[in-house]
Amino acid sequence: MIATEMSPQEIKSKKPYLEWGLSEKEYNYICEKLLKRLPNYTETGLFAVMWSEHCSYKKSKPVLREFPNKNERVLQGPGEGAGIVDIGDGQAVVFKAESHNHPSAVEPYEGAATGVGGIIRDIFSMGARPIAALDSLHFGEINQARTKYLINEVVAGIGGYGNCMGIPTVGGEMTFDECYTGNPLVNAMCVGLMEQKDMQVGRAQGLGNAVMYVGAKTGRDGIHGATFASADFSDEKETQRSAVQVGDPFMEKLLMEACLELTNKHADWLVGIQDMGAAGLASSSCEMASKAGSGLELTLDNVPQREPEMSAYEIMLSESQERMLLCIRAGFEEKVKKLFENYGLEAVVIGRVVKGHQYLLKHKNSIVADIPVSSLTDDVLEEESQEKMPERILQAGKVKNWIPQVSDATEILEKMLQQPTIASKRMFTQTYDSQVRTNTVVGPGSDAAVLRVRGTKKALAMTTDGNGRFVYLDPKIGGKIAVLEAASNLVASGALPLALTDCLNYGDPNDPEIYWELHESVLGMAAACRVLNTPVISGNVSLYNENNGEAIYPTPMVGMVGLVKNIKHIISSFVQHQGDLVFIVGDTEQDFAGSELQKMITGQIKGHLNQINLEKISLRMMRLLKAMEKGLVVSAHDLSEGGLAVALAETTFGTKHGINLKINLSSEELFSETAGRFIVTVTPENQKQFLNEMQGEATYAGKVTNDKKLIVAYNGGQLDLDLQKAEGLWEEAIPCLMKSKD
Amino acid sequence: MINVRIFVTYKESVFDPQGETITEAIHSLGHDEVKQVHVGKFFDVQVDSSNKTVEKTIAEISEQLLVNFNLETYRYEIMEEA
Amino acid sequence: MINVRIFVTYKESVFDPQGETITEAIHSLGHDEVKQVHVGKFFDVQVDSSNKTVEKTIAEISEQLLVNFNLETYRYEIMEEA
Amino acid sequence: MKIAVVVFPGSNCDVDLYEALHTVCHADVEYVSHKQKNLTGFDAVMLPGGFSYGDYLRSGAIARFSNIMPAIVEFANEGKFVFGTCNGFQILTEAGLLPGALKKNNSLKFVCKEIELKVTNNQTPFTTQYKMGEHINLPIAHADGSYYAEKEVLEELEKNGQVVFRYMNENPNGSLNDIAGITNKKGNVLGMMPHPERAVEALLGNEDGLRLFKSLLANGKKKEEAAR
Ligand SMILES: Nc1ncnc2c1ncn2[C@@H]1O[C@H](COP(=O)(O)OP(=O)(O)O)[C@@H](O)[C@H]1O
Ligand SMILES: [Mg+2]
Repeated sequence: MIATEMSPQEIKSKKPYLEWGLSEKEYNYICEKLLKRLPNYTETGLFAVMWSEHCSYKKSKPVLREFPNKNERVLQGPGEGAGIVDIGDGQAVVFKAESHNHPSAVEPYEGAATGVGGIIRDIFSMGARPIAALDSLHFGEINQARTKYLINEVVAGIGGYGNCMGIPTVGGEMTFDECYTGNPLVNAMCVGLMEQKDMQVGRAQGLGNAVMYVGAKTGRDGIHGATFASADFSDEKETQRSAVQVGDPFMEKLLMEACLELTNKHADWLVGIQDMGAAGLASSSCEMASKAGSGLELTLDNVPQREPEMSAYEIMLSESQERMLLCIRAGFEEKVKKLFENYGLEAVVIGRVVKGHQYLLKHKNSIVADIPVSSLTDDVLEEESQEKMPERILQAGKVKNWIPQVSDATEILEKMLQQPTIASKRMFTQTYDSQVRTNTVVGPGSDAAVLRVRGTKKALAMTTDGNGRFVYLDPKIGGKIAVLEAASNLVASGALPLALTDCLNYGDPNDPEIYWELHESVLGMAAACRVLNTPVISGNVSLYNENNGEAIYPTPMVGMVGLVKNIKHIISSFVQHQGDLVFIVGDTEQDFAGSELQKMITGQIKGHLNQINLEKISLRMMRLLKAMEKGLVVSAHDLSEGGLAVALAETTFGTKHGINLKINLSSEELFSETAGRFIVTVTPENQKQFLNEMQGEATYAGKVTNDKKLIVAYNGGQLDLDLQKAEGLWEEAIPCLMKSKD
Repeated sequence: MINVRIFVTYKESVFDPQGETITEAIHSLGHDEVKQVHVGKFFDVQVDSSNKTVEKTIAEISEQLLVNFNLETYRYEIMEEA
Repeated sequence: MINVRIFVTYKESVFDPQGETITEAIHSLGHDEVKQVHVGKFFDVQVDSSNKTVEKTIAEISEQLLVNFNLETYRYEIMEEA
Repeated sequence: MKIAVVVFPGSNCDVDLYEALHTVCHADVEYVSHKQKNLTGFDAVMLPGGFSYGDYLRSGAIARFSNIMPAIVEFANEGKFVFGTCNGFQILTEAGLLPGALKKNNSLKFVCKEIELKVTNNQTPFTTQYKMGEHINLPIAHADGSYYAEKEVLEELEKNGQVVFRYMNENPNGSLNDIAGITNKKGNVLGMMPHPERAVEALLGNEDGLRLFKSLLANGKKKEEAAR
């Protein structure tokens, strides 16, 4: 079944590596400078995957250096499976996000499912118990059968994996825009909890220590698409084969429990642990060796294999799921085998840490690779990238921004509540088990999800946010807004933002305009992170998100976790009692570029964004948080898509209440999307103290009522919304679109 | 009326965790003579058409709906004319 | 080695939401000539035994594991000797 | 009274049951592995929700061959308390300790939400602290919760008052007779799709499940006292 592999000479002349993503310049550099000989087939394959953007970040590394990644709480920054932050009491929270955009575009169920599976492994490889999952999904408009299929399958895949694992999917976001039609974004985040003493690293060191393989057998799944192209399969056979990765959440559940027993109870047997993610055994093993500066010798015949006659190349590059790599202290191999056997899993010694720094692979009694470890991990040719501000942004700065005209605010609000990006996502979120492990205090449908930390007074709040529209109009300001929005969601729930993870979803970085967007938006995000003291502790980059040459909006997803010091401070986003006073925190400006209103009325995203005062908003958020911790706040909701009007309606949904307000804004301003604002309700007794705390940042606007009506007297008119009806429209909009024939 | 049975199976190289788990369960019941189990699904479809067009119908609904070609392949049998 | 295909279907009295949903989806694709779809699963089992004992094996694993008699019934076909 | 929470490969609500009993009810509870062969010393056994063996084949179908199952069957036959929620319910039906079977939801989708139930028998050891006919809310979280049994079996169940919980307002999965939970004929084995263990703390927004565990603990105590 194995096609005969090309010889080093043939590789040199036929250049198959070009198809594997290695440039001629890189190949020559490897031959002349790194190896001083021609690499064989397996070695060339190893360089191709290890030097891919996915593993080496050769394009994005210079940009990622802009992120702050340390502060007094960070225990582990980028560079390991996931980042770790101190939350007191000897405990830590661990989190990371990952994109699975391309696999999900091809095979949405398995693509999304294995995305979730991969990010969960990153968390438990650190020694942490995964406690929650979140997602961030961006699709095309719901007006095509293919898009509906993608949505249904992606959502089913995320739920299918998480539900089976018993990890609650507690939150996320979902938006719809034309630009994602051919290239949906599927980002998943996982949050774990651990005792600091159980912290693990992905290292292989200590002469003679064992490299052990655990979990599912290796098949030909997800091997660099080029493998199939280069091997000699007839057309007919090709249709009989598939390289799509299939997830097995049951296997992963067993693997997780076994690994947690190992890391939490037998740390003395263990030197390092890492999951096999992208580029499978190749990347996990050489990263483990590289981080420790060790040498490694692996015997590939010992790797458990699902399919017959696998070549060394295939074994090393396979992306079969649910596998982990361990470095075990010599002498404890049998104990480790026993531990895994108890969970019905096989643990196999596939190699040892050896002297020197070579990466030595043996297969069928011959040496199939013998190269310096660092040549794969550290010697990557970082690429200078060209940058150029896109014409559209240059032009937008010169033209006056679009100003909407809203004559009937009630009608506009009703329509806006039915826009898919704003409408209820319940039909999807209720297919996720959001409660398993019984810690979920606030589940999907709120600003942030909140989970209590059992046995303590603490809780953790978490959210994912991204808004490609703003980043598209102005990457730097858009980047700031993305971070601010995530932080606002946490603060609205009563949490102090701790740190963040991200997925950077962009188009082809070789296009100077796209690289500029990447760079600028990271600068914006980094600036916001510094002001908020929320370092970036982990993340992931997904480039080449294009379809037919059209790039998606540059869409950085921000995943943030916050700490609620006392569960008593958890704040609901929904109004609670009649007679409570409603305050608007933060000023409203003319922010219509990139707004939902603009999209709804004009069908376009256009204009330039106003500058953002990060310090001012940060201070405001800290004041609000302090008021919350003093027990002065009943409910809080941050303002985002659709502005004040939408947020007001949302705070009443599911309650028996309404709101009656009088405000000094125009009908248009009700829909402005100025960042960093909140609606807060306060009991009359606490009014004075609350206003004191907010130092002029809160404006009284009206009261919570007992009828299901939203009445807003604005400058020159009145909005009068029947909330019963509005909630029905909001709830039914997406189910209706999903059902309709095209 | 023609009755057709469409068989859908995983492609050869696709990992089939279900088949694997069931095989293990059968072994744990003591049936070691069972070497391998693969799971598939089938659709019994009743078509109101002539023999000529039925093949087209089956190909279309299989390709559009019943089969996921990333992972699966299909075969069908015309069972009988009802 | 003997290859056996075991077919498992819902009993007739049991409502099959999947068949129903698929039938509707096929109609919405415009294939009105398709009258009805029933869904079933099958197990391709490879048994290392003689023709005599294979029937016993199949009956046992079906009755113990593969079929839930509250809902389902089964049939099998001996496919070939491999 | 000592309670066992059985852990099957793929169980994932085991922690929730344990915490509800241990932390909230201060009961004497222990995890028991599916590999164990006996339940000596226990007075009640609980089968948690989750995806035992991935729910490959059918929900609960493979778990019923675990080492622990014969002990559970014996336990049930001796009249001791057996409780299964969600996947636990599915395992109990697969094992034949409860009649009928659980099919895929009519929606063909997993559904997690709070639903309204009616208590239709408050004379079982699990429900004495509820009022007859009382409406309560409990979370559900399942893909295979549509209860099915043949006509005669359903008639039997109804006649004997074995239907303990019924869906109100909305039947979330297509269960026949809106059945959400049933007991065996003797009443000592209860299986239900909703998750009472997720509804035992005000912090998480619902305490309607608490009285199920309290009923069981009280009735266990009574039984112990009677035996003395
Ligand atoms: N955009 C980013 N921001 C911060 N850290 C990043 C980013 N992208 C990648 N990283 C970090 O680089 C390391 C490698 O990431 P990745 O290749 O995605 O890991 P894995 O292969 O385990 O999924 C990780 O520690 C990750 O957290
Ligand atoms: Mg990793």
